Amino acid sequence: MISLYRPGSSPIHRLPAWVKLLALAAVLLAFSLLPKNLWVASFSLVLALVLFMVAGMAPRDFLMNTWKLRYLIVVIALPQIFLVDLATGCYNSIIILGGLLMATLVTITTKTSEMVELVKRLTRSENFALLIGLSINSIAVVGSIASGIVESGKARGVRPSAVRQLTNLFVVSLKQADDYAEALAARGVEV
Amino acid sequence: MRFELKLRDYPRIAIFVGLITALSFVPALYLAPEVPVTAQTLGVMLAGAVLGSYRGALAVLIYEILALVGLPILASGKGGLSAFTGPTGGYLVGFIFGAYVIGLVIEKLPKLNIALSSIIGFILGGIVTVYIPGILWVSYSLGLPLIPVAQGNLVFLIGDSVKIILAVLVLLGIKSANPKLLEN
Amino acid sequence: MAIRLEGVSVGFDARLALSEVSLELKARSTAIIGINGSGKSTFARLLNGLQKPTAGSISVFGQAPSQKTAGFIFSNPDLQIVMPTVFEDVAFSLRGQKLAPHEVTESVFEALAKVGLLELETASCQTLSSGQKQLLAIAGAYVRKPRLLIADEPTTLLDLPNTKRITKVLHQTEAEQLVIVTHDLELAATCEQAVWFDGGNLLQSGPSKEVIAAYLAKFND
Amino acid sequence: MAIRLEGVSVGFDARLALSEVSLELKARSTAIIGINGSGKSTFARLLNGLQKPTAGSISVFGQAPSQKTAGFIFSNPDLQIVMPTVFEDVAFSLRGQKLAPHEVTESVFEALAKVGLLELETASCQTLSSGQKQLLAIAGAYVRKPRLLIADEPTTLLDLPNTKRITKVLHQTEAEQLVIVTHDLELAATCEQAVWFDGGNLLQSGPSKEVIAAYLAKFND
Ligand SMILES: Nc1ncnc2c1ncn2[C@@H]1O[C@H](COP(=O)(O)OP(=O)(O)OP(=O)(O)O)[C@@H](O)[C@H]1O
Ligand SMILES: Nc1ncnc2c1ncn2[C@@H]1O[C@H](COP(=O)(O)OP(=O)(O)OP(=O)(O)O)[C@@H](O)[C@H]1O
Ligand SMILES: O=C(O)CCCC[C@@H]1SC[C@@H]2NC(=O)N[C@@H]21
Ligand SMILES: [Mg+2]
Ligand SMILES: [Mg+2]
Repeated sequence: MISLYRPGSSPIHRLPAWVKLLALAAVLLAFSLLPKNLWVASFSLVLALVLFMVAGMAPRDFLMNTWKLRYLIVVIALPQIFLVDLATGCYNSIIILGGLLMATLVTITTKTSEMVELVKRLTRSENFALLIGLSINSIAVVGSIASGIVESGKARGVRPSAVRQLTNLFVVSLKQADDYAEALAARGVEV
Repeated sequence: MRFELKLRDYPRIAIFVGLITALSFVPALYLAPEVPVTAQTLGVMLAGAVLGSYRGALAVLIYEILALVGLPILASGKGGLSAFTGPTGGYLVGFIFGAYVIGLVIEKLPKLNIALSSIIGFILGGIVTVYIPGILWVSYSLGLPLIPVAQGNLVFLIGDSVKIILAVLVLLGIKSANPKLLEN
Repeated sequence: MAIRLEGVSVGFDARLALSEVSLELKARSTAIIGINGSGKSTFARLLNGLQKPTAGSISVFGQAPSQKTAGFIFSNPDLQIVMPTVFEDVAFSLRGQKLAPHEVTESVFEALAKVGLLELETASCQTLSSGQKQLLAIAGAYVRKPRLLIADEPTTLLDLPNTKRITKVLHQTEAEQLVIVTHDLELAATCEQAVWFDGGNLLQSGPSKEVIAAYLAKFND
Repeated sequence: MAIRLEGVSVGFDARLALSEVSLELKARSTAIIGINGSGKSTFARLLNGLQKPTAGSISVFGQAPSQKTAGFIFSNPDLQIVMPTVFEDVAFSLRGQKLAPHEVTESVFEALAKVGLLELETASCQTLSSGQKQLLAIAGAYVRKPRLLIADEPTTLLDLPNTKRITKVLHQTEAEQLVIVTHDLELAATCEQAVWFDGGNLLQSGPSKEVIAAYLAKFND
């Protein structure tokens, strides 16, 4: 499974995941306490840009991630400009953009496996770790069942209805889940 | 009710994480920008209906944890922290409770025909329980007034009604193929 | 006529699953062999248009590959069965052909007779054994009278008698050509010709005995 | 010692999957053969306690069957992997044994070395080939030092070189006894003894050459 992680060795990459998450929460909280004006909003955007650079991302990456959020900005800004006022509309859209970019940065600088590790450590449960492991594996298993069903449908020359294929996907997947349970039992897993 | 998990529940919950993911990859349709019509909710509904209340909710929770930590498995391949702080975060939270409510309704109406009890469950859990936090969060996070947001959200009723019908058909299909698969 | 590939490549992302394969298949039956990941399934999927080539050209009986001329059988029959009963499932393959009901019935009965499932006509598909499910999948492909029949590891899940039965049925169908992808070298040996793929390259093709012998020789230490 | 069954029956609903099987397995390696649905997997599952007998008694090395004494390998390697990386997956088998971290590491390395996956220790399980996944499943069973190792059609999804490798690794483990359920008669022939089930009945047991010859004779027409 590919992940959103972008490899790198910057200081931000090297920070432990929990530090990054705490820092993000602190920054977002701080902004909500600061006065709501355009200076503060713009500062959040500048901060996001600086953090992207520190993480070794090119300005292009920053712009690309911003571009991905373009509709969001339009949706936020337009109604507010009409319903409330121009300044509030701009403040809200910029501050949200800054926050989302910083959250994105945490995601793309932290290995998925490290995040999973953090979640496991927080829950301190072996069974939870098992559930996570099985789930990640199941994404691939269901994916191959689904593509098999789609292929078989096409290969027959007559496409079965969506409901039939969907039902088949659930039936075959749930049967595999029971085989999976058997394999776990055989391995001596007790929960 | 005791929240106990048997060994068999583990892979069943896990396989639903896979199923919800697979359905999220069905190309999403953007009627309104940012909040897509997605087949993902079909997976959420069936998680509640097939696995039952707390197991269904757990499947959705794990799916979202995996998305949160960076797997691109949400609607149209999104994932990561920003998907949750973004405008659809409320729906995502609603999914967890929605699956729970669906399972609960079906469990509380054991005498009713499964088609009927699941329809009631899907409406209460798959629509009401998902829309409430969804609408509140869209309104709050985007700083928009509640009423127009709620009205705008009505467009999803069409898609979600179709998904309810699909979910009932799939549920009946699983039952007729192998009723053991619905036993928990 | 027959099946003809010229300089066919298939790429996934950066890597080539098949690279510049040129080949003509004329024998009535051809086995495709090779290790896991060597490109066998990709080749088979090309022949009925499930997979489009990245480069090169393919013709099957002088035409572009299509699901009309070629029937396809997979190793897991569970993925192929779509209707509740045996009869309905085979009849499903004829949908959209605008046949009168009695024509459908006749064709379905003929296909079921061919694979030996006639008595099970009204049975629920879920109650069939794995061998019977695979026979049903063959009937579902066969009923459309494909000129080419392709089977991708059709016997992996089956026991000896079922394997023999499926092998016999595949060879007895009236398709003009038969292509079988398999790891089972005994099944491969039932075909006249064999083609050996390795890392996406055509390594050897010719009489099945020779190709199989070479394949075995490579992995015997 | 060894494995001993006395009058063992297993019933599902109305039908018997095994009926009154009495048998002693003493050889280092035993193959279980028979057609689809003949009771092979049911027999294998009895040996590590996954399946309880409806009647009769079983002992494995003088004890009741248990997952502690017996490791089990299935045919689909995808369904036997539970953790994200190779090391973690093997280590997972040791959970609940209250071992010190260095003991876990040592055992895991030893098991990985046995199946030849040591270099892949940190690899993500999803990136393994199907043959490597099956080797990983063996390591996951082997790391618990089972006295009995059971494999239910371990090579059906694999190609020739992978089949050879798995066969070799299975025979090389230090388990005292090895039981392999298989349709692949070449794999069966690598075992000293063979047992043939038919419709839930023990039809024949003895040196694998003889049993396989009789099995082949029955289905050759
Ligand atoms: N849809 C796909 N996307 C990316 N890579 C693919 C895809 N399908 C096949 N491949 C790759 O192409 C190569 C050939 O695959 P193919 O399935 O044709 O092999 P095969 O010979 O049928 O193997 P097996 O014996 O395991 O079935 C492999 O390396 C495989 O990983
Ligand atoms: N959990 C179950 N519930 C009901 N019937 C079962 C169950 N497991 C097995 N059976 C039945 O018991 C019989 C023996 O099954 P078993 O799986 O042991 O056969 P097998 O020899 O392993 O077959 P195959 O070669 O297809 O794997 C079959 O008729 C099967 O349908
Ligand atoms: O980002 C996501 O993955 C969540 C998308 C949420 C879409 C909501 S769910 C309720 C409503 N019905 C739909 O089809 N889409 C919206
Ligand atoms: Mg293949
Ligand atoms: Mg079996």
